[in-house]
Amino acid sequence: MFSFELLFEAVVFGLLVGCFYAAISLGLSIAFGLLDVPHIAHAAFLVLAAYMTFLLGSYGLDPLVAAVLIVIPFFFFGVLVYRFYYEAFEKRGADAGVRGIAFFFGIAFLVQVFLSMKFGLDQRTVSAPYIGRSLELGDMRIPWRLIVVLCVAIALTVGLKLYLSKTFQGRAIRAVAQDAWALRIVGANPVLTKQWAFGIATAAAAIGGALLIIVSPVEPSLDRVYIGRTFCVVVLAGLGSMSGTLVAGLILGVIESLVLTMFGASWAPAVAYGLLLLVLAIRPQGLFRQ
Amino acid sequence: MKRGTIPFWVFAALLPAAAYGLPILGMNEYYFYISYIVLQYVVLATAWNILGGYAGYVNFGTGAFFGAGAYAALVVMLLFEAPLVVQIAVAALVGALMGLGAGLLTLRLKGIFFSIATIAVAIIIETFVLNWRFVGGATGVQIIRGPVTYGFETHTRMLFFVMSVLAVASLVIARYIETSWLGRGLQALRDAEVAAECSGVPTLRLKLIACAVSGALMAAAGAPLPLYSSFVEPHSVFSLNYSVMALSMAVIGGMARWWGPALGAVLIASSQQFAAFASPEFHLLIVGLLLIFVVIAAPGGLVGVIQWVGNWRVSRKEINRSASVVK
Amino acid sequence: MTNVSKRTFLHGMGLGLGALVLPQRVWSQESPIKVGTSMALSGPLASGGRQSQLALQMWAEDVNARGGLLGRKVEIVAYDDQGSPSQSPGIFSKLVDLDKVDLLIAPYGTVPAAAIMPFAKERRLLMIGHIGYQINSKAKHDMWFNNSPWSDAESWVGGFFRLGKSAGVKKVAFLASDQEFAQNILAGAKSLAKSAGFESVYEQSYPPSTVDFSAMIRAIRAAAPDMVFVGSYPADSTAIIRAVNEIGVGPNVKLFGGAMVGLQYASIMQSLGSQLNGVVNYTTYVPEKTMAFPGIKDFLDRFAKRAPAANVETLGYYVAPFAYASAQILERAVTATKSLKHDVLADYLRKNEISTLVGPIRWGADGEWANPRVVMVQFRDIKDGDLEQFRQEGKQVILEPQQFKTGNLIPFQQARRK
Amino acid sequence: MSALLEVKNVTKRFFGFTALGDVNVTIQAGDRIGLIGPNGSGKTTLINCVSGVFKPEVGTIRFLGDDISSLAPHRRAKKGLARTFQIPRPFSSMSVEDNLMVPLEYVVHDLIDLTNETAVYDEARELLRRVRLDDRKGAFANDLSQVELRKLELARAIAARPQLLICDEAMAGLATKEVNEILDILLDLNASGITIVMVEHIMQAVMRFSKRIICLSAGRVISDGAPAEVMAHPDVRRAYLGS
Repeated sequence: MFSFELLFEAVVFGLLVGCFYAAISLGLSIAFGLLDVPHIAHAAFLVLAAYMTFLLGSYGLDPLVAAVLIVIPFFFFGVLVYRFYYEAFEKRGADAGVRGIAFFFGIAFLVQVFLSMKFGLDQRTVSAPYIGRSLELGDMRIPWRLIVVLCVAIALTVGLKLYLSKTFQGRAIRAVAQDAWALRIVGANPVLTKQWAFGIATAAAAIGGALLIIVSPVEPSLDRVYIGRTFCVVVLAGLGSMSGTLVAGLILGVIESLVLTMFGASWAPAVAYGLLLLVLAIRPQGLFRQ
Repeated sequence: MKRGTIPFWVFAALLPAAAYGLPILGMNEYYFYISYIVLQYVVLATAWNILGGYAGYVNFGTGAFFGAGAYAALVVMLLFEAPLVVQIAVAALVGALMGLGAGLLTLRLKGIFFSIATIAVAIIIETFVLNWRFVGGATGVQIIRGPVTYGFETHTRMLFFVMSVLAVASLVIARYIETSWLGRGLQALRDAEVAAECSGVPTLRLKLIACAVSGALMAAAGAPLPLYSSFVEPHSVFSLNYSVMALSMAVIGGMARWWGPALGAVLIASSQQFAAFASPEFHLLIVGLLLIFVVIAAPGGLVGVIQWVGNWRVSRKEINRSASVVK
Repeated sequence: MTNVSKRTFLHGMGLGLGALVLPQRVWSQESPIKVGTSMALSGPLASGGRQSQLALQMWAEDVNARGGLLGRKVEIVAYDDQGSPSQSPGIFSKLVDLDKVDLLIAPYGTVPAAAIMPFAKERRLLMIGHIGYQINSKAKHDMWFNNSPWSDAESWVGGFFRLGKSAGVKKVAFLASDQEFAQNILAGAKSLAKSAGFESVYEQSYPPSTVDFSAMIRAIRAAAPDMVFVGSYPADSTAIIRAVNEIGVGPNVKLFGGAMVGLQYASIMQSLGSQLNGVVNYTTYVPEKTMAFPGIKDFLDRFAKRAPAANVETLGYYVAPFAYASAQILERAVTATKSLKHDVLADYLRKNEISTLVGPIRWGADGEWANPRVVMVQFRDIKDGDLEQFRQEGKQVILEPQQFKTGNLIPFQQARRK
Repeated sequence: MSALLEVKNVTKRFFGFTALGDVNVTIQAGDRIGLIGPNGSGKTTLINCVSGVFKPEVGTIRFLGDDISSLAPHRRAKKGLARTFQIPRPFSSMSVEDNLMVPLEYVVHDLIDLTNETAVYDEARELLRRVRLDDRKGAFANDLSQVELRKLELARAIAARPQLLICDEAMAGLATKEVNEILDILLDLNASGITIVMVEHIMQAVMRFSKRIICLSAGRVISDGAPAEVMAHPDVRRAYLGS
């Protein structure tokens, strides 16, 4: 039952799921990778965005349209959360450390409780023309929803990469990641820059959340499945690299898919997280960071 | 002798004695069940704090250590019909080795990288247990409890006594670490790791000790679980909930002192038992809000609040000490 | 926890007495009869737990409206166990030792229920099981009466493999979640397939955190089975059905499904809609004419009205009737023996058949149903986005067992083409 | 007698970028040395290699004749090698006094009686007096001003009773008066027998302090000798003035 063809398809599906992993990790790549904020709540934000997409979807909106609509409120939500974090921790100068992690932990906690109170514990899905259908290429069938994810992931990666390298604001964000002091000399306010960047990160999480509910059903506690995966991708990528995030997502997706096809799905998590541990132990700066 | 040493040891001796004596006073069986859970969280939160509070390394793998302890106990129970004391010892050993291993692999990582690594370790361990048919794999194992240990009327009372001993042991250890050279070194490395290292603190060794001790206590807390619930199954045992709870309890209780996590554990775990019938979600909501409030507004947790209230005593003592030094 | 609402109460005592009489005075001076239980009211199992809570509450109201049990008011005492085996022992001790409840219903679900068996056995407590699988097989408690329409794995998925056999299946593929219940069923299913002489061409256990099933479904298609057995949990069930629609499982497949938890839930059935067509899956109750047990229609209608306020699904076919029936079992035994003594009640239940909302029940070995009746239904003519269609007959056609049968198997691929 | 510190052929690279290339430095006991060089010339990297925070790929570091290249920083601290940090890194949750307790407990615990609390605190206060911070002994590190933080760094470093003290820009960002105060402290410390290497950008301070100056540029020692000699060196002038 093992064939070259099957292996090839496993790689293809791995790449598609990998795109999904990358897309949901981009926001974290900014928040944690560039801004050094211990954003444990990122996965919870994804689930929150997935539910908002569901909410708009129940009015008949396509999830992708809904994603575009929630980007703005999520941006401001992110700005707000960062401001709060800044006032409470960074402003006092001291390294937030354990308390910073606990803060975002608490935020994730509250998001989860809020979702289960508001939407109940049943899992939620959306419907769209591209969900439940597939593209047939000869004998091979590729779900349209994964193709949609592929396109969004690439567009988001390219968009963020261009934004960070070509615009003044984007370059300021990258500068603040390296040296807040140097940024001040150039005349930009590091706090406002970080605040803006965190807004962008949260907006990216909003799009990731829409993809989340396009790919699979969501429930309030789903963030626990994705905390590890998103951090895994960001660390593999090397902090703050957008194209690295895409490649890292693909690597994770393909490895999971290959392990699943060759050794059984039970072992897939161990292998993926084993890889993460290995990277952390040997090359903590990530695979794609100079 | 530091202030409070004698009351502490009196308390440490009295708690297990009371745990043994209470049934004779005719206390309702139910309280032993919930007290067991509360004390289990006292151990978990205290253990978490040794690494998280003192050394500043946030461990998200509490459930993995706890679960490994439960499964280690289960294995020696199934293989050798070992008594509970042996089960706990084996579990603690496994937990310590796991802590050492995880520490060696991850402790060179700073801050949140370490936390991510602990998530990874937790998932890998859970995956191994899931695929380990001897302990039932994903289906879990039902245990048939033997006769009750001599000297106890029910399993629950015995387990409650055992857990109270574990709780006291964890508090004694935490208190020792806090007040000894270990505590100051951990505190220094938490504040500024490189500076601590350059001031002569063997940071890696200290962190490994903290990791091993913390892991051993967490695993020991899990060891009596197979007997308590008589059914062990990976998903509930390795639950991330244990990490969530241990962290919340330690942070809310106060990470700076050994009794902070215990205080947090007693408050949160017992209120959880009482909220079980009212609104469990409401309880979670309160815990979440409290967590955020504490990290922002009261970084010392409940301990900090209590110390702030009793501040005048401290300052008076401070004055006395300077006065005596002047003499 | 259940308080009798004023309206029900007035209804119960006859509206004529009017409002001058204070409610408390109607009941005898004796304290109410308390029925204690626990269920997941939070956490992943909470959906079924909350339905159970509502159903028990409705039972208490019904009984009180009829004048109570042995002339005493009944009261439900239910706690949240989060579906966790570390919570349930404490809760049951509280129920027995502190709340002094008179009667007990076991926690909802296998895992939390298994954890209270030693307690129940040591204390000699009568326990009505509520949706659990093989809980008493090791504990052997002789006062355990499970109220779930299955006993062993054979009773659960035997029908599925009988259907396969008569459809001429040779090759079977297995896909199951790496979790407690699914693995138990998978083990049973594999031995059934073996004894039926089927060849296993594919077997995969996947972890609960699996994101996408495309690769697995593709592998199944490559293995070209005649039937696919799936043991899955709600979140995966949706994803699997979706992937099957996208990728396809191959032209030979005659049966797909078996033990997919979640395809009985209203929200999932509604969201999957037409993608369900052709799937054959186990369930406990469907509104087909062969299952029109006395009282069940009325119960479900009333349940549908109460459900929105309780934030649970309105269909309530899968769990709610069994929760109500569990309480009915206690009610029947108490009424017949006029006793609240657990051994007396247990003795009565051992010897008698009890008629309930979910049909007549008699208990056999290990306190499981003597005549298990898991129904295998095939989804047919399902349209998208319509929840109410599931109340109609013919949407979930019963293929097995024979006594409830309302139709014949249409091979999976054929059923989907329609 | 062998040199106090001997850095031999030390090379340190970061991801392909050579931060230190074949550096050789020898320091004699009792000396006062200024280590200068433009930003990014490798000064802090050299300090980190000597104190053990970084491990160089090539080369050896000898201290009092022993090869310490593979020792962890805390082992080097015990041998008598202390340093301060460019950005002060106090133990911020401790009081000023308790900050000093860390090296006292971990480095010199066999020289003092730790069970005698009064004696230990006396020792701490003596250290604070030497850096002129004794009036702030009870304060928390978080509440200190910049200059006080620098003094705390010095006090913590000398608490370990070092033979060699390396100060990484102990005066950066301070006012002239404060610079002079720190300089006086350093001169006092040197007078009490501690060899001091001072990394500094403030040239007057370097000139006033140093008996010898080492200049790094792009990871290499470009000049090493008496202050006037080094400052006159064409390479140094080029590195500094860009001409």
